[in-house]
Formats: sequence, C-alpha cells, structure tokens
Amino acid sequence: MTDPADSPAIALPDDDWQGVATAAAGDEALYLELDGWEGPLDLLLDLARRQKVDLRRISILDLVDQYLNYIDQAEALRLELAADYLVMAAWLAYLKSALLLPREEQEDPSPEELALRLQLRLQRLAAMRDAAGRLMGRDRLGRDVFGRGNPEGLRIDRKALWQCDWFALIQAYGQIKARTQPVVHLVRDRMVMTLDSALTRVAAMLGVTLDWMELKDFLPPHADPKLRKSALASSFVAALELARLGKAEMTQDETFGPLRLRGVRA
Amino acid sequence: MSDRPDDLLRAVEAAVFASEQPLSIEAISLHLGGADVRAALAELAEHYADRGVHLVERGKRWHFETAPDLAHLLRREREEVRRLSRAGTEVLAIVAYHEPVSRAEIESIRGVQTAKGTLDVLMEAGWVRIVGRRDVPGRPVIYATTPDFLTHFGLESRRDLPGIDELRAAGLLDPVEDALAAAMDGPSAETELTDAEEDTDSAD
Amino acid sequence: MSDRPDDLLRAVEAAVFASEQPLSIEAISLHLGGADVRAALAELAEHYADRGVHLVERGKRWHFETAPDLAHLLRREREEVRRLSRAGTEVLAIVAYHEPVSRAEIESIRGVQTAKGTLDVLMEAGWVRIVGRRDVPGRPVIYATTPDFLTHFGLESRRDLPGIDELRAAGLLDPVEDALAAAMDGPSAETELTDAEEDTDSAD
Repeated sequence: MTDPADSPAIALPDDDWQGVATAAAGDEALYLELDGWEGPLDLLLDLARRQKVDLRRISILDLVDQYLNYIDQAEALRLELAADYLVMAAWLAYLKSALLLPREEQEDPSPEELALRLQLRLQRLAAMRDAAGRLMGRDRLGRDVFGRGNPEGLRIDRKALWQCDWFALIQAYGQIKARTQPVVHLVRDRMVMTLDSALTRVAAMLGVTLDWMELKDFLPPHADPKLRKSALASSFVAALELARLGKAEMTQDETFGPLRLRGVRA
Repeated sequence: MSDRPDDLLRAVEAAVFASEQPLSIEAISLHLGGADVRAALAELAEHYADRGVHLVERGKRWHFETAPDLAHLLRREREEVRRLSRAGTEVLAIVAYHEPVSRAEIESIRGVQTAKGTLDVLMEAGWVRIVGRRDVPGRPVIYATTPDFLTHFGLESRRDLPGIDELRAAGLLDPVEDALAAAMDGPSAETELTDAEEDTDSAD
Repeated sequence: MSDRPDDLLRAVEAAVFASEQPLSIEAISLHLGGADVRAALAELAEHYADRGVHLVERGKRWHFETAPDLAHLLRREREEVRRLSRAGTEVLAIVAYHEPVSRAEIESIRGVQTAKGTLDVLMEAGWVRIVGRRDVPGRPVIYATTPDFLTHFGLESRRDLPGIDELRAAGLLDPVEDALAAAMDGPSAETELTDAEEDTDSAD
C-alpha cells in the first residue's frame, strides 16, 4: 500500500483526554466499562497505544495477545465481562490461530485481510479520538472567547400589509345581499286535474263501453302537456280506486306495458 | 491604521464588551488584577467616539452601546402581505356601500355579529376610519371609508361601486336556485336597490 | 486618532454589535437597505484584528468576540459551557469530519452502539442536526453539523477543522472497505488513492 503522508492527526499522544468526562451513564446495558473503556475496540486501541508505535506498523499478533491476557486477568478477578468483550476475545483467538496456520490452509477472507481490517478500524477510531481532542481544545465561545454580553438586539417589527381586491369586495356585498334578502317562496299556478274530477271522468267513460280501453284514452284530448301529466296521475289513481270498489278491472301484459281497464257490470 | 493598542487597553475593551452589565472602574480593575484602568477607558472612549459603537459612562459604570445616530438601523419594519378575511371583506363592503354606518347597523345588514377585531383590522389597513357619532341614543361611533380605500381598490369615487342590479347581472347575488332568483324579482328587491343607490349618492 | 469611518462602515459595525446572533451578509444588508456590506466587513475585520475584540466570520455569519489571547483574563467563573462526555466528543468529531453521516456509520467507526442520549445532547446543544435521509435501504437519517457548531468552536468553515486535510489525504476519512480494497489489490490501490486525492482537491 502506498505510504500515507505522515500526519499529526494519526500521531498518538498518550493522553489527549484531559478535560473530557468519562462515558456517560446509561450505556451499561450495552457494554461494561472496564476502567472507562467504551467497548472492545476502545480497549484494543488503548492497548495498541501502549505499544508506542505507529498504528500502521503495529503487530496485530502482539495486540491480540495483550487483549486475550487482559480478558483472562479480568476473568481471574471475577469481573463480569460484557458479552462484547468475550465475542471480541473469541474472534481474536480465531484470528491468531489463523495467522499462525500455514498459508495453504487459509480460507477466504484471509487472516491477513481480517488483521488489516482491524488495523484500519483502529486507525480510524484513533484519528477521530485525536480530532475530538483537538476540537475540544480550541478556543470556544462562552469559555475562552465571549460574545457581546449585553447586546441591544436587532428588532424586526412586523407590519401587516392587508390585501383585498375589488372583485372580492363586491362579491362579498352581493353575497350579504343574497343571504339576508327576505326569502319568498312562490309556487306557480299550474293546471291540474284533481282526483275527484278524474274519478268522475273515468267512471263516466267506463259506463259507456264494455271494451278494454287503454288508460291514456281516458285523458282529455288536446290537453296542455303540463295538464296531461297531472291528468295521467289522477286518472291512474282513479282507476285503482274504481278497481278497489269492484267497479273496474285492470290488466297490464308486461311491465311498463299499456295499462288497460274496463267496467264491471254488477 | 494605528499601532497596536497595548495589552491593558485590549483587556479593558474585551472585559467591558463581554460583560452582561455596565461595569464600574473598580469591577474592571478587579478583573484585570487590580490595574489602573482609567487611562485605558479614556483612550477607548476617544477611539470609539467616531465609530458605530460608543464606549460610554453612565452613573459611573461603563458599557458599549451603538451610536445614537444609528439607533434607527436596529429596528427594521417588515411588511407582510396578508389577505383580508371573509368577514373583513364583508364588513368593508358594507361600510363602502352604506357609509356612514354604525357597528350595530353593520351587524344588522350582515345578519351576523361583527367581532370588534374586524373593524380594527380595517382601520389598521387604513381603509376605514371613524367619522363621528350618530345622533341617536347611545351615540354610537360611525364608520366610513378613507381615500386610501378608493386608491387601493382603484376607484375614482364610491359612485364607481356597482349597484345592486349590476351585481345581479354579473350573477353576484348568487341565488341558490333559478326559481328562487325569479321569485326574488319581487318588489322588495327593488326597494333595497333604490335604498342602496340613494345612500351612495348622498354620501358623495 | 484616525479619520472618521464612513457611514456604511459605522452602520455595519453597529448592526453586528447590536445583534444577539451572528449575522449573515444578507441579514446585515437587509437591515441596511440592501447595501453591499462585504467591503465594510472586510475593513472592520482588519480594524479589529489587533484589538481586544475581533470581528470574525463563522459558517458565513459574522459576529464580534473577545480576542482569544485574553481568555485567561475573562475566563472567570463563567464555566457554563457544558462538559461533553467522551462519547459525546467522539460522536461530534465523527459527525464533523464525516458529515453527512448516519448513526450506523458513527457506530461502525466507534465500535460500540451509540447511546440514544448522545446524539440528542449534541442536537440540543445546537451543534448537530438531521439533514435528511441516506438513499439506501432503510433510508437512515443522516446528521451534519450546524453553523452554531462552527461559531462555538471558532471555525470559519469545516475546512478549518483541525487536521482535516491530513486525515483526508491519509484516507482516514474513507470507509474501511475502501481502504481495504485499496490495500488488498495492488495496482487498483494506486488508482483509489489518486481518486481520493482528486476528491480532496475538488472538495476544497
């Protein structure tokens, strides 16, 4: 791999954490804090830093040994270890044995790749930890530098600019008028044939003939179309009434077919 | 521009700037290890005298404030376009067609109680003003439209407001049914129209 | 001591001085009737560079603050700045150097789950905000820093983050997978590195 430029960001001072509190409470369910370590990767990074070599040149085998020793010690002290630490220990033990096995028996992914992956992760975590330390060490507003203590403030006075247009105005007036006008309901005088006159007319016509007649033949001829509707309705009701009284018979061959009726002689 | 101010001057400047209250000479001095800050304050006050910010002493306490001649910059008016509400439009229309008109009269024409705020908004907008009191018991305030109203709505005079028959011709009387509209062609509509027109004329 | 600063300069000085928040160039200009204030800001920044109070730009917004070298005099009992947990500082750094970044990405760098409260504290402080969702399955929320973050830490822009150029050049801001791919296959590794460097250049 190409040699990355030497950078202060990945140089690893022993302690750049002064002034930073230890991990917040409330995370206990997720990991056990061993002397303030936040998880196995954090512990590994700390062990790596103790080797005092550049993380890019660190011996992963040494690191694995140190981690496994640490876990052994913790178990010897009967410290309860979070599952994360044990999972990492198991994985590192596997990695160690794979690194020590002859090359031909390697599976995919190769142990070298796994070791490199771990190394890269440690580098990234170290870089961010270092960056965090440098960020926190900056001159901070409200701690090292201060804004104006008592600013007058800039004020923005909001003024409403009311909008309404001519059409909305006259439309509103029209609607008030339409709404508040006294409402008068008028029913137009229409020509109707009353039930009584229909009854008289149909009964009289039934007395004249014994043949079946269609209902429409009972309507007054040349009637105004508006009167015709009324006459049809009244004549139909009159026919029903006469049938009920036994004075007429009605027949209809099909639905909506012509309705015929004739008189019944007593 | 000038040579770098000395450290005491800079410290006094920063201390007064950062303080949440005006500071007495003693308080400033206390911050700065007991140094004598009088000369520094005098020099700073002189430096800032021409600037947008002044260092001033008020009741033996020092603070920075913006230059009095720039105070108007610290407030800014922002105009927000707001649409007149339906109720506002109706009340405005009634004032325009019937002015001068009292609030009770507006309510009787609208058939709805008129919230006090509605007339306030119309007065804030500059379209309606109080023109006096009606000479009846209770002496209610009466309202009329303003010249700004005519300007805003593009009217030469209130005579330009369409009459009832024109509104109807434009379909703005918005009847519910044709039959109903036809039925309303009765005598009462005619009367209203005449009233409205008379009002308009007399107001001019 | 010096010739009187012109009116625009004084007005810009007063407006930024009076404001309770850092102001963008647009906001200052709006207060001053739309004037172009860039030159005035540059001149003021230069004038104040030697003084006890500095005019600084942070995330495209301007404000006055006390000179950093006077911190020892002003620090007093004003230790109100919240102390961030170690997890908090790490998460903040990861967001700042990698933004925009999802919670899963933060966790993969730190190797531990991030307690719910950690991001909340950073958002409550006003330093981190949600800027959208990543267009991948699950559409995770992504986080980035705010202008207030830059203001608080005295950064003109994210480019001023300590060591960010070196970190980028060393590939330490790239995902592990990319670095792994680069390291595993030789020739393409060269290409990847070149790409990364080009990215860096174009980003600046």
